[in-house]
Amino acid sequence: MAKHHVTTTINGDPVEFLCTPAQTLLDVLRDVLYLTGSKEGCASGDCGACSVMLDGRLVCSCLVLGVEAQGRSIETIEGMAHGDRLHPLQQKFLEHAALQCGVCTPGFLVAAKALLDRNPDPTETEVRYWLAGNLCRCTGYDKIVRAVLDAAAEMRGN
Amino acid sequence: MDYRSPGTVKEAVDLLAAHNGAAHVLAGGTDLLVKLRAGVVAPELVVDLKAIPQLRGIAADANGFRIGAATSCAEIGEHAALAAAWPGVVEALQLIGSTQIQGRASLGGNLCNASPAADSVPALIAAGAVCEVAGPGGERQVPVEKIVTGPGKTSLARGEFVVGFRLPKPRARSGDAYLRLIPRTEMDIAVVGVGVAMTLDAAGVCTHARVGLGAVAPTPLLVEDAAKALIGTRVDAAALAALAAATSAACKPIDDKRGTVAYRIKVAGVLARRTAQTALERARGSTTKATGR
Amino acid sequence: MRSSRARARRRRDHLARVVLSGTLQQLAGGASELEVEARDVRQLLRALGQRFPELAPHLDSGYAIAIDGEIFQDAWFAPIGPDSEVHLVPAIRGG
Amino acid sequence: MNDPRTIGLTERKLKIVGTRPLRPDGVDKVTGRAKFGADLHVANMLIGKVLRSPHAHARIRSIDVSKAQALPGVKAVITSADLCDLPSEFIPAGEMMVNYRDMTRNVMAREKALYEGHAVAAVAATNEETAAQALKLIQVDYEVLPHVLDVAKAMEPDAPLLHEEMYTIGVEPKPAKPSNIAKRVEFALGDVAAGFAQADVVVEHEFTTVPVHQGYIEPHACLATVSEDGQAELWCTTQGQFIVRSFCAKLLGMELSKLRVTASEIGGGFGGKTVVYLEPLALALSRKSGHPVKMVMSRQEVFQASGPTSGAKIWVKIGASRAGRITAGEAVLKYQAGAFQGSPVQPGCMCAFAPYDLENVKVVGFDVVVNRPKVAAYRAPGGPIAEFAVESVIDEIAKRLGLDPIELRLKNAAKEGTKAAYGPKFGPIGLVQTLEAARSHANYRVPLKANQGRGVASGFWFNIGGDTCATLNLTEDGTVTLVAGTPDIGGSRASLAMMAAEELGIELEKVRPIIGDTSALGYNFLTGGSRVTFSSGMAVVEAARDMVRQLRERAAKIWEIPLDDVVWEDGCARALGSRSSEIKPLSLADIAKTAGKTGGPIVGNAAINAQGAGPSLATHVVDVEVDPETGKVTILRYLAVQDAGKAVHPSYVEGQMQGGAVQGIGWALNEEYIYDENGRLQNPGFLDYRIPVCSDVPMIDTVIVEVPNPRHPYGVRGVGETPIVPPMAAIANAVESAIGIRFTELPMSPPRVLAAIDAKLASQSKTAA
Repeated sequence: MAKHHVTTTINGDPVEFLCTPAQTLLDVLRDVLYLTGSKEGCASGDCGACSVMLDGRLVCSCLVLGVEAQGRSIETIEGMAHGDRLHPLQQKFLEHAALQCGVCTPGFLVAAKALLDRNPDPTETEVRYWLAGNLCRCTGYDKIVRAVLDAAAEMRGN
Repeated sequence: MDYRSPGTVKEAVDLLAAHNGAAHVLAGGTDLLVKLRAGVVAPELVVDLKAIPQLRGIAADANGFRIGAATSCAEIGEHAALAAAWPGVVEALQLIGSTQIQGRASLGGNLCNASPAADSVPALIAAGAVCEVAGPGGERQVPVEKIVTGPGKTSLARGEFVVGFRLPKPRARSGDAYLRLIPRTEMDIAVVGVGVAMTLDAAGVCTHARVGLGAVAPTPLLVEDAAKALIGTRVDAAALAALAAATSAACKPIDDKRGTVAYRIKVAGVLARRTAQTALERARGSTTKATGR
Repeated sequence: MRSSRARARRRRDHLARVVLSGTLQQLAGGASELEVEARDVRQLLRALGQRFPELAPHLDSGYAIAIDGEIFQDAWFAPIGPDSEVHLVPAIRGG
Repeated sequence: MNDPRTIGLTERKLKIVGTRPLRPDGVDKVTGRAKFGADLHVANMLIGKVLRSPHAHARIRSIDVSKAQALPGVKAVITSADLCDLPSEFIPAGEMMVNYRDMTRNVMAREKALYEGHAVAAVAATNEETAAQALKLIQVDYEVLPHVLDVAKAMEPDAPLLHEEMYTIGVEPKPAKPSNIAKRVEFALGDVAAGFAQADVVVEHEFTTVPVHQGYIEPHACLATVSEDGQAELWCTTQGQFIVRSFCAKLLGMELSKLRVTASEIGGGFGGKTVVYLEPLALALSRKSGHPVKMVMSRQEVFQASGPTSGAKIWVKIGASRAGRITAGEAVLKYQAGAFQGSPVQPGCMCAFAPYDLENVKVVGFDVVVNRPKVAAYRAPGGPIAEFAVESVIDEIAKRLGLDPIELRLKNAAKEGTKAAYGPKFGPIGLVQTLEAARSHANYRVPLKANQGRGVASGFWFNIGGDTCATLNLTEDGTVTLVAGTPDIGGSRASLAMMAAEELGIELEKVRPIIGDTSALGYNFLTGGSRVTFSSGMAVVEAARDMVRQLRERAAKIWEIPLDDVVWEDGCARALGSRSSEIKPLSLADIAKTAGKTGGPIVGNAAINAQGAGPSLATHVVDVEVDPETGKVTILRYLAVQDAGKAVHPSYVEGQMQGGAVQGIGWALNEEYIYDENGRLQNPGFLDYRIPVCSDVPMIDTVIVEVPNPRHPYGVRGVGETPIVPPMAAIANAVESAIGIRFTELPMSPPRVLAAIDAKLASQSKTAA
């Protein structure tokens, strides 16, 4: 299969890559650009571990073709911290022990950031339904939801 | 497999015609990419429709709304006027998959993937939505309930694709709602899905009703008998019981990994009643969100 | 209860009281309780193996040894007290 | 040999152990830098893929790989011929009893394909697309055989036979005919017949559970590199890099020291990553191709071909006096093992009545092979299934006697000195404390509305110790690197570093914990059996005390005073005796600076077989609401109470309790393997294999009880596995209290619940009419 040349923006930086039309955006991020923060848990859009932002929309990167990134803006977990400062969500996930194995954590953080960017004061129920597309098997979700609510409060505070 | 992203409907139609059935259209991709990965489909060419203006965005005018077939459900859900006019339709399309799926999934894809359990379709049927279809023979209008002909099969001719959806302006004292039964609270494919739309007269008698039913037959269904059970009544307990019975009667379900025949038949009636109650409240003017998801 | 004289005799010969049940009891010809001369686990296993040959293949690592309630796994030299009560407990795997 | 009793519990005021610091390895995990199994790429790397049997049971007559081999870009193709055939013998690998004849056949089918998804061949090619094409070019000549999935059917004499040479072990006299029953085990205490005779109330039920999967979000993945001189590197996601080394070396005929295995970050395991699937294949493909080979399972492969836990049929009968004293408990457990012997029926039998003080117990277990993937451990393997049945019947007994379910359990709870149903006397255990804490918790008094119910269940798991090594290296600036050998799934690097810092009297930030590969440490048994904080903790404490002894020796030499006059307190060597006032204490950094001059680098070491693991007991209380018109069960409130002995890092102890509870909720309500009539899995994906999502569950309330384990320096008990034991019975008991229907079959999915509600209404109307 002939490869396409794609120019796009990832975490604010211009990026070029070659990929076959069959490669998903997740395949490109991980196996072409070596951004392995986004994880493959199912490759069918059912686990959310590959969540990224595409033109400001939260999506599963396993259900987007790499060639569809042409001219679009992508944000991954690797872009969430700024310099040496973690994003409040990243800090609260650590403080609340909201992760154990951590393989679902990048997807949860990207999804939670997408939530707080549009709804700075969500209820517990709103957090739980927004994050229902991110599966976690270790934590039972309790500390994840608490970390998101705590981060929201802190971000509203300052 | 190759990939093209045409800028006009004509360009897309020509591309599809040139590949004589071996090309596949792409809108959100949340169904197509799963099939590609599983090897269920192996097209020579994927034609991405998202760069074509007619397939994007939502327009409101005097006689209703027009939704681009490739518009994401997340975007549609944010359209206040549409959500106010057709809360049931918006509810239904916002139940498709997860937040991440909502960021991509489109009404065109949800309909043309032709799953009997597609969430948006029963509500679109109840709302009386009509598709704008483009193809080698030009454009035509097709009521939503006429598109799906069986699991994975549609009435579209080779090289045709859905460009948009037209929703009428709701009559006064109208309300619609959608409910589905899934084992979990999110992420599942509907075991049963029911869309109800109704209009009341000044005295509170139901003058118009449409009932759409999903996941209980090879195709989504427009259930005339269920509508008849409501029309002419005050949608009281007796009418709701008749609605439930008519809805259950229309079911031709199968046993599968999601539910049994008996289960689907019974729950279809239960959901029809609950959905109709919410549609009724909306028609009477109280803006309640459908209970449960 | 055992008379003190019998217990004294047992202490001189350093006999441990071994309790068998279920499958092990069957492989040991139905004996549910027996006394074995052993100062540590390895001596115990060797003595049991000699007395009940069909028990031997299982004893190698299929069983942990509980000495007065404390469980030892693969611990040949764990000491067995003069009148300890010893149980053979099937080894547990982790999950 | 160091006598484990010397490092028992020492009471003293703690500064770090018991607090909730940030985990030292957390930042990499929240920024996406942490490297999991599939996150490694190396130059010249090939992609490996596996051809899997489409049949549940088929003889393999021949495999033709010539076309695949000829495909440009294909660098190696392997079949079972590339792995050693090994004799059937039980070899100890740590606490695991391994049959290498079965293992080599499970990793790659030899005579027969025994389940859908069973590996038959594998290829390595320059890219994924070519590898996938190559698989299609391999022609396998199958002779399809009748198959059996259900455990009861598999036990019938005329059932399709999986292994012509399998004779039931544990049956006297030795059976003449082979069968699918691999083993019979029995545990007995006292006289159950007599016990039942004394009982005023006797309840018995048959229960059925189906196979469920651990559901780890990270699929199996590895990257193997074998060089021409036979030295090999293996990077993989695993719960035990040392057992992977043992298994792979055996299957490939390699010397252990030639193979170095590095454990990547692991994306969940729960017992399912204590076996090998891809690792031996990647090594074989790399050895044959001369390239590094990367292999990653798809989610479908994880469901079809990894190791779910057993489906089972359980019969339980319990008798009790009117006063609520259990007089007899009997059970028969039939567990599926999947394609090869080795279901967790034995620990299941031992666990069944373990929480209770019974004089008369009899439990018989059968290990039965069926045409399903070989079962692997799943968190307290065998325990949840057995205790779901027992705790359900105990709830029925409480109802019959009109006793509060916690009262009945208190009347029979095992305590220190109780003779366990599986034999030995218990040391100190915390079941009574968990029951009392549950009873006094606010959740136990929340008023219930219509169609709502409350359920209680207790749970037990043994926990294990085992071979463990740890090393503490003192650096020149006085900070410490800690090397442990047990992969850290849920935060154990934090708890190990906390114990080291507490022992050395330094700040936690001064200790950098890492997980060593197989060349960095002596043999370590795997992460599993809830053993890490207990065993690696014990090794770290011993290594720290070894280091403290060396530090005191150096200080004694520097001060030229006897060793006995030097103590180690608050991170410093301090002099006792006459000259103590004039001698300035020496900190870790002080001693480290001159270590070279006082004798050389300072390294604390420990290599032990940790003994004395204490069981962890738990009691869960759950409130549910049942929608009578759709059969949907909603979890309203969930309380988990568990004895941790000592919670080194309470947040991660709570995390184990909450994670285990939600896995139990999934197991109780929606998770099941669904097969069609020709033995093919219908739901090999997260869409229709329904693990709980965030919006399905409430907050999981937790209470940690601490009954110290005297045989651990900090009183630690493993907590990882017990949390999954009580949920299924607690939920079944809650549903029964909500709608008066006793569910004895899992999962309690909406169709099943509604059918039972309708059946009950129909029978009520029949009797009323």
